[in-house]
Amino acid sequence: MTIGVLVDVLLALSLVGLSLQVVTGRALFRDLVLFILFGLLIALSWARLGAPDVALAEAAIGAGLTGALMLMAYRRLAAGGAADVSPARRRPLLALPVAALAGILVAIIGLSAQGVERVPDAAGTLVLQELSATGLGNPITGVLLVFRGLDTMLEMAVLLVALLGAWAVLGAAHPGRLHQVDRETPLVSALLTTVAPVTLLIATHLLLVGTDAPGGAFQAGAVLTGCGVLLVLTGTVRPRAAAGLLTKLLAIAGLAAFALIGVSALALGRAPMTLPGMWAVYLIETAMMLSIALTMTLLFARSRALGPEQR
Amino acid sequence: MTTEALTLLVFAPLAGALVMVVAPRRAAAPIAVLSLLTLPPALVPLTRAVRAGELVQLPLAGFAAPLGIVWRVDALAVTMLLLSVAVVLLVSLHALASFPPERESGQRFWPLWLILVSSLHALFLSADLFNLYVTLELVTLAGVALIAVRGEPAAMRAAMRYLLLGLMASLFYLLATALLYGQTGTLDLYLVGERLEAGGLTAIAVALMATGLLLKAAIVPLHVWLPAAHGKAPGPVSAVLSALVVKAALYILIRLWFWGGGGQAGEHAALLLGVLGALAILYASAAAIAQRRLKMLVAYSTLAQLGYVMLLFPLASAGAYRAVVFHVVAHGIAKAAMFLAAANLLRALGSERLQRLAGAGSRHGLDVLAFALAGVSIMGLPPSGGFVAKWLLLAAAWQERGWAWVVVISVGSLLAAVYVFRVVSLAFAQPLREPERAASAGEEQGRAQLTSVAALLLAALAIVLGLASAPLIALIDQGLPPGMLR
Amino acid sequence: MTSTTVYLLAASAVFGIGVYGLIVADHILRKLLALNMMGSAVFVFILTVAGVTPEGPDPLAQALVLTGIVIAVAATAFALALMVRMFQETGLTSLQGHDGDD
Amino acid sequence: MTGIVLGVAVVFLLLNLLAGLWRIGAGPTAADRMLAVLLFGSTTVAVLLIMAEWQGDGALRTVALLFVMLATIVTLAFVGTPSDRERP
Amino acid sequence: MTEVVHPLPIVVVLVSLLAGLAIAALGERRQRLRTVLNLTAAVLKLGLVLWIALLVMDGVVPVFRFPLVPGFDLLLRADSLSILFASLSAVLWLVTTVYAIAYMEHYDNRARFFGFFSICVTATMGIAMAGNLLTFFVFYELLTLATWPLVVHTGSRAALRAGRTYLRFTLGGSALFLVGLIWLYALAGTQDFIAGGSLGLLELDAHASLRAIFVLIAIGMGVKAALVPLHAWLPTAMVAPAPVSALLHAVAVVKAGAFGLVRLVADVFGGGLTAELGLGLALAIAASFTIVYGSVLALGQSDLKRRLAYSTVSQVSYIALGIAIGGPIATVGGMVHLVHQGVMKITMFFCAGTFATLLGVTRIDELDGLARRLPWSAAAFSVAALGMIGLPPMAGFVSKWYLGAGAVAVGQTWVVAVLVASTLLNAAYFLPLVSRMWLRPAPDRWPGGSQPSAWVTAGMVVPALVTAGLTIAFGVLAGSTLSPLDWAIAIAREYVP
Amino acid sequence: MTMGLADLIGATLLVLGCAFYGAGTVGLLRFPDVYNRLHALTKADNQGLLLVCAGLAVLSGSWGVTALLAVIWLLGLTAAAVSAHLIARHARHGPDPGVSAEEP
Repeated sequence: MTIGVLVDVLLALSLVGLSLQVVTGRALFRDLVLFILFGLLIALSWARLGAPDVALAEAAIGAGLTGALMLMAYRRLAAGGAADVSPARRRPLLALPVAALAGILVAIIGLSAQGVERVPDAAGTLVLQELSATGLGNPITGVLLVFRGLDTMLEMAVLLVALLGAWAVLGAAHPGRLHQVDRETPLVSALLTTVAPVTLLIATHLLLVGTDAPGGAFQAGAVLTGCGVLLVLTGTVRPRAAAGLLTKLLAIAGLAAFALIGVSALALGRAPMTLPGMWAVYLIETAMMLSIALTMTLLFARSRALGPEQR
Repeated sequence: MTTEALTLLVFAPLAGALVMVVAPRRAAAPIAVLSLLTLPPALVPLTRAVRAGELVQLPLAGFAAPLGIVWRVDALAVTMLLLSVAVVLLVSLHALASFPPERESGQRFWPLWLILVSSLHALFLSADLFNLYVTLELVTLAGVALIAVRGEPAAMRAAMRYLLLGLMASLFYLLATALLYGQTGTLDLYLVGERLEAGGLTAIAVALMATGLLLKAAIVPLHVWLPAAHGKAPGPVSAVLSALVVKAALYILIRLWFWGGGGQAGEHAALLLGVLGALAILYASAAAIAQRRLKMLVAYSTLAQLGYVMLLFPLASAGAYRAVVFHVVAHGIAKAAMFLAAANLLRALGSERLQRLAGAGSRHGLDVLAFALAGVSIMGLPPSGGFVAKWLLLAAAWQERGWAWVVVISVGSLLAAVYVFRVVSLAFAQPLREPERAASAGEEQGRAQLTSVAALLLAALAIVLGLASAPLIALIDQGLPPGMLR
Repeated sequence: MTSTTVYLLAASAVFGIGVYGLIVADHILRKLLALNMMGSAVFVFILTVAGVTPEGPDPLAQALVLTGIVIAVAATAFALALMVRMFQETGLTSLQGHDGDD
Repeated sequence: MTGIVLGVAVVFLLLNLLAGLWRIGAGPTAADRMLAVLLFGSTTVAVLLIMAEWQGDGALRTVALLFVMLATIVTLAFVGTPSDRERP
Repeated sequence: MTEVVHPLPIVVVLVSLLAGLAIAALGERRQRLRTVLNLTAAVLKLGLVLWIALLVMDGVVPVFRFPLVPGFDLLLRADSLSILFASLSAVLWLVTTVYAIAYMEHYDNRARFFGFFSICVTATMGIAMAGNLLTFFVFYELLTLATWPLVVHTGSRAALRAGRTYLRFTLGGSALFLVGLIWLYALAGTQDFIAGGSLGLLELDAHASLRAIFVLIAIGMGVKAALVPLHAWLPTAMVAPAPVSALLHAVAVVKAGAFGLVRLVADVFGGGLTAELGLGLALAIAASFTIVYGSVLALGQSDLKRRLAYSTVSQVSYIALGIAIGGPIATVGGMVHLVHQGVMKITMFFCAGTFATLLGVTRIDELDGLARRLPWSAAAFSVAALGMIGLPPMAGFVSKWYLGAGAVAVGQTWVVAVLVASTLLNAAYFLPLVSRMWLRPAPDRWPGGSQPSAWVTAGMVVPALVTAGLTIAFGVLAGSTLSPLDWAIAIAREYVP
Repeated sequence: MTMGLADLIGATLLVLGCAFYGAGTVGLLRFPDVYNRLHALTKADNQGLLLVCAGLAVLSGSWGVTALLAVIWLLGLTAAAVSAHLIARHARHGPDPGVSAEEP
C-alpha cells in the first residue's frame, strides 16, 4: 500500500498547510474558503481511515453546513460594513510556545498511544459482539441509539440549546431577508425542481439504511438541512419573526421523542433509555432528523421560524 | 425508588424546558415551579440509600460498563446534588421575579435555565468520560446563552470569550478522553481507574484533561474568561455559574484524580495543582480588592475561593477531602447569595460602581444584610459554613504538615475580609447625596422584595450550614475516595 | 510509517496550529475557524488512537466522533449567532481590549 | 494492476487539487476563489468515487453523492448581495 | 460540682440574639415597641443569669453541647467563672440599655444599632459560657462582627477609618488565634476548659510547641484586651457613640479579651504549666508594661474620651497581671478586677457621654466647674475616678490590694513597684479632672450641647449613678457574701486549692 | 497481475478523466480572467467526471453502481452548471460591497 501511504501523506500535508494558512492569513474571506477546503480534505481522510459513517457526517455537516454557516455569518458582517481585513494580531511570544507545546504533546502521546496494546475487551469490541442482540446491523447506530443513547439524547439537547440560545441573542431584531438568487433564472428553478426532491429522497434513504449500513439521523438531517437552506437562499421560504407551535414542536421533536421513550421504559420496569423495539429506533431517528434539519435551517436563516413567501 | 429518583433529577427539568418551549405563556410559571419542585423529593431516597452505605448504580438502557453508560451515585454525588438543588431552588425564586416566566425575558430565560439544571444533574450522576464531555458542553452552552440572554453588549462579549475558551477546554478534555480510551478500552471512569497504569502516557493524559478542566473551572492562570462572564451575567445566572457550573469542572477533576486513576500522575503534579490553587487564592483576592465594580469584585472572589479546592490534590487526605467538599458546598451557597444580593443592589442603585453603594445600608438593608452574611461565610468567620470549611482545611493542612498551605489559607481569609468589608463599609457610609428614586409600581415592588428574600434565604443557609455541619460532614465521610482512611 | 501514524502527526500539528490561531487571531470568525480545525484534529485523533477492530476502526470511537461533530456544529452555529448580534450591538468583531462599558 | 492505476489516479487528482490552491491565494476576486472551491468540489467527488472502487467501500459513493448535492449550497451562500442587510 | 445537661446556657445566649433579630426586623419607626423589647430582654437575661448563679451555688454546672466540627462541640458550660463575667455583663447591659435609649434619641438607624447591640451581648454571653476554646473563638469572632457596625455607626469618614483599624487588628489577631487553636487541636485534641488547666493533665513533652501555641492564642486575645503593642485600635474606636464605648471598654470587647486570657491561663494551660513554661512571667511583664505605658499615654491626652481609652488599656491589664502572677491571692485580684474595672469604667464613659451630649464638653480643659452644672454626673464620675486610682473604700482598692498581696505571696515583689507606679500615674491623670470639675469656676458659656427632655437627661444620669453606687458598694461590702470578691475567692478555691 | 479487457477499458477511461481534470486545473491557473477560468474549469471538470464515472462503472461491473454513478454525474452536472452560472453573475454584477471589502 505504498501508494495508499502516499495519498495519506499528501492529504496530511495539505491539512497542515491549509490550517497554517487559515490561522496566519490576512484576508478573512480567503481563509474561509480555505477552511471549507480543509473540511473536504478531512472528509477524504475519514474515507481513507475506513470510517464511511463519519465521512458522511463530515461531508454533510463538517464541510457543508459549517462552511455555509460561516459564509453566511461572514456575509452578515460584511453587510454591516465590518472591516474584513483584520489581520491576525500577532502575539507569538505567548502563543507560539503554547501552540508548539500542544502540538508536540499531542504528537508524542498519540504516537506512544499507538504502541499501547489494544485491550481485548475494549468497549468497541464488545459493541460488535453484542450488536446482534439489538436487531441493528450498523454498530455505530447501535452505539448511538442503544448502547449510549443518553449521549445522543443530550446531543439533541445541545442542538436545542444552540437554537434557544440563538433565539435569545437574536433579540428583537427582525429576521433579515436572505435570498438574492433570482428564481426566475431557469437554472435555479431547475436546481429547485431537481435537487430539492432528490435531497428528500436521499435523506429518507440515509435514514432507512442507517440501521444497517452507513447513514442515520444525523446524516439524513444534514441532507435535509441542505434542502432547507436551498429553499431559504432562493427565497422560497422566508424568515418569520415569531415561531408558531408547529415550528416549536418540530424543534423539540427529536429530544422529546427520545426522552419520552427513554423515560417510559420505567413504566415497563426496565432501565431508563431502554428502547422497546425497532419501531422506537425508527421513530426516534425520524424525529431527530426532522429536528436537526429544522434547527440547523433556522440557525442558518437566523430566524425564529420560516414560512412561505407572502406576496 | 432510586431509579425513579435518578430519572427525575435529570428528566424533570428537561421535560419542564421542553413543555415550556411549546406551551402558552400563561402556563410557563406553573411549569417551571412544578418541574423544580419535583427535585427535593427525588433527593430523599438517594440520600437515604447513600447514608445506608449503598452505592446507587443505574446502568442506562440496561447496559453495564464498559458497553453502556452507568449513572453512579455515591456520597460525593449526593452532596453535589443537594447543593445543586438547594441553590437552584432558591436562585429560581429570584429568577421568578427577575425573569418573570410569562414575559418575553422569561420566555427566553427559563427553558435554557431548566436545561442547565438538567445537564448539571446529568453531569453529577454520570461516571462516563464521554458522557461527561457531552454534559460539560451542554452546561457550557446553556451557561453562555444565559449570560447573553439580556442582550447587553458587555455581557455578550463576556459570553463570547467564555464560549471560545470553554470550547477549547472541551477539546483538551476530549483529547485526553480519547487517550484514556485507547489505553484502557473503556470510558467508564471507575473502570479506567482500575485499568490505568502509572506511566508517562497516563501522566500526559491526566495533564491534558486537567488543563481542560482547569480552564473550565477558571483556575488561575487559566481564569481570564471568568470575571467578566460572571460579573456581567444577570444575577441568577452569575449565582449558578459561580455556585455550580465552575464546581462541576472541579467535580470531574476530583473524580478523575481520586477515582479515575488520575492520581497516578504523581506527587509533583498534585503539588503543581496545589500551587496553582495558592496562586489563585492570593492573586484573585488581591484582584478582588482592586475592583471598582461590585459584581466584578464578587467574581474575583469566586476565583480566589476556587483556589482552596485545589489544595485537596497535594494534601490528599481524608481530612482535606472532607474539608474541600464542605468548602464547595459552603462557598456555593454563600456565593450564590452574594451574587443575588449584588444583583439586587445593582438594580436598586442603577450602577454597579462601588462608590454608589454609600449609604445603601439603610435603604436596601435586606440586600446589604444578605451580602454581609454571605460575606461572613466567604471570609471563613464563625459561625458560618465557610468557617467550618476553613477549620477543616486548616486542620487537614496542619496534619499533613503543610505549613505553607496554612499560611496561604490564613492570608487568603484575611484578604477576603478586606474585600468583603470594603463593600459592607461603603454600605454603612453616609450617602454621598440623596438618591432620586422613582416610586416603583406595586407589582415591581413585590418582585424586588422577592429577589431580596431569595438572597437572604441563601445567606441564612450559608450561616446555618456552619451550625448544622454535622450531618453534611457525616454524609461526606461516607464517600471517601478509595484508599483514603477516615 | 503507516497511514494512522501519518494522520496522527497531521492531527497533532493541526491541533497545535489551532491553539495558536485561537490565541492569536483577532477576528472572532477566525478564532472559530481555528476552533473547528482543532475539533477536526481531535476527532481524527480519537479514531486513530482508539485502534482498529477486524471490522474497521473502533465503532465506539466512530460513534463518539459523530456525536462530537454534531456538537461542534451546534456550538459553532450558536457562536456565529452570538457574534453577529454582538457585532450589530457593538460594531466589534474582536474580543481584544478592555470591556469598556464606562 | 487496476489497484495501482486507481491509486495513481487518486494521487494525481489530489495533486491537481493542491495546484488549485494557488488560485485561492492569488484571487484576485472573490469569484476566483469560489471557482477554486468548485474545482475542489468536483475533484473531491471524483476522488471519493475512485476510492470507493479502490478500497472496496461502497458507502463512499454515498459520501460522494452528498458532496455533489451540498456543493451548490456553499456557492449559494457565497453569492450574497447587499440586499440581505437586516433592517435596523 | 456536678455537670448537668441543661438548656439554660443556650437560652441565655439566644435571648439576646432573638431580641436583636426582632429589633432589627421591627424597623426604624416602632420606637416604643423597640424600647419595651430592649428592656424586657435585658431584664429577662439578668433573671436567667441569676437563675444559673443559683444553680451553680447549689453545686450544679449546667452544660449544653452541640456538635460543631468533627472533634469539637459547641460547648456552653456555666461554671463559677462564667457566672462572674455573665452577671457583670447582664447587669451592665441593663444599665447601658437604659442609657443608650436615652443617648441615641437623635441618632439615625437606631433599629440597626440596637439590633447589633443585642447581638453584641449575645456574643459576650457566649464568651462567658464557652466551655472550650473553639466555642470561645466562635463567640469571640461574633463579637468582632457585632461590634464593628456599632463602631462605624455614624458612617462618617473617621468612623469608617476607625472601623478599618479595628478590623485590621481583630481579624489579624484572630487569624493567629485560629492557627494556635489548630495547632493545639493537632497536638492535644479537644481541650475543654477545666479548672486548673486541662493541658497540665496530659503531661505533654512538647514545650516549644506549647509555648508557641500560647503566644499565638494570647496574641489573639491580647488584641481585644488591648495589650501593648496591640492596643492601637482602641483609642481610634472612640469615634463610636458613647454607649458603644462604654460597652466596648467595660463589658464586651476589652473584657472578653481579658477574660479569654484568664481562661487560657487558668483553664487550658493551668497555672502550674504556665509557670513551668515561663509564660506566666512573660505575660506578667507584658501586662505590667501595658499598665505603665498605657497610663503614661493617658497622661498625654487632652481629649476626655481618649484619656479614658488609654486608661482602659492600662487598667484591663491588671486582670492579665493577676492571672499571670498566679497563686491564690493574685488570681482573686485579677478576677475581681474583671468586675470592678467594668463598673468603674462604664460609669466614666456614661458621664463622658453625658457631658458631651448636654454641654458639648469633650476636652479636659472644658471640664472646669462642671460640677456646678451637672452635680450628679460629676459626683458619679469622681467616685469612679477615685476608685480607679485605688482609693479605699472603693472597688479599685480591693483589686489592687489583692494583686499586691498576691504578688508578694509568690515572691514577685517587683509587681508592687508596678502597682505603685501605676497608682501614682492614675492619680496624675484622674485627679486633675476631678479637681477641675469641683474646684474651678464654671465658664460663662458651655461649648455646645443640647437641651433634651427631662426623661432623656434622667436616662443618662441615673445609670451612671447606679454604677457609681456599685463601685462604692463592691468596695465597702467586699467582705460580705455574694460580693464579687467573695465570688472570686470561691472561684480561686477551685483553681488553687 | 493480469488485466482483463474490461479493466483495461475502465482504466483508460479513468486516466482520460483525470487528464480532463488536469486540463481544467491548468485552465483555472493560467487563463487570464474569471470568465475564461470559469469556462475552462467547469467544462473540463464535467467531462472529467463523466469519464471517471464511466471508467469506474466499467471497473465495478455492477449495474447498481453504474446507476448510482449516473445519478451522481447528473447531479454534479446540475450543481456545476448552477454554481458556475451564479458565480459568473456575481462576478459580472460586481461583488457585493461587503465581500469586496476584503479586496485590496
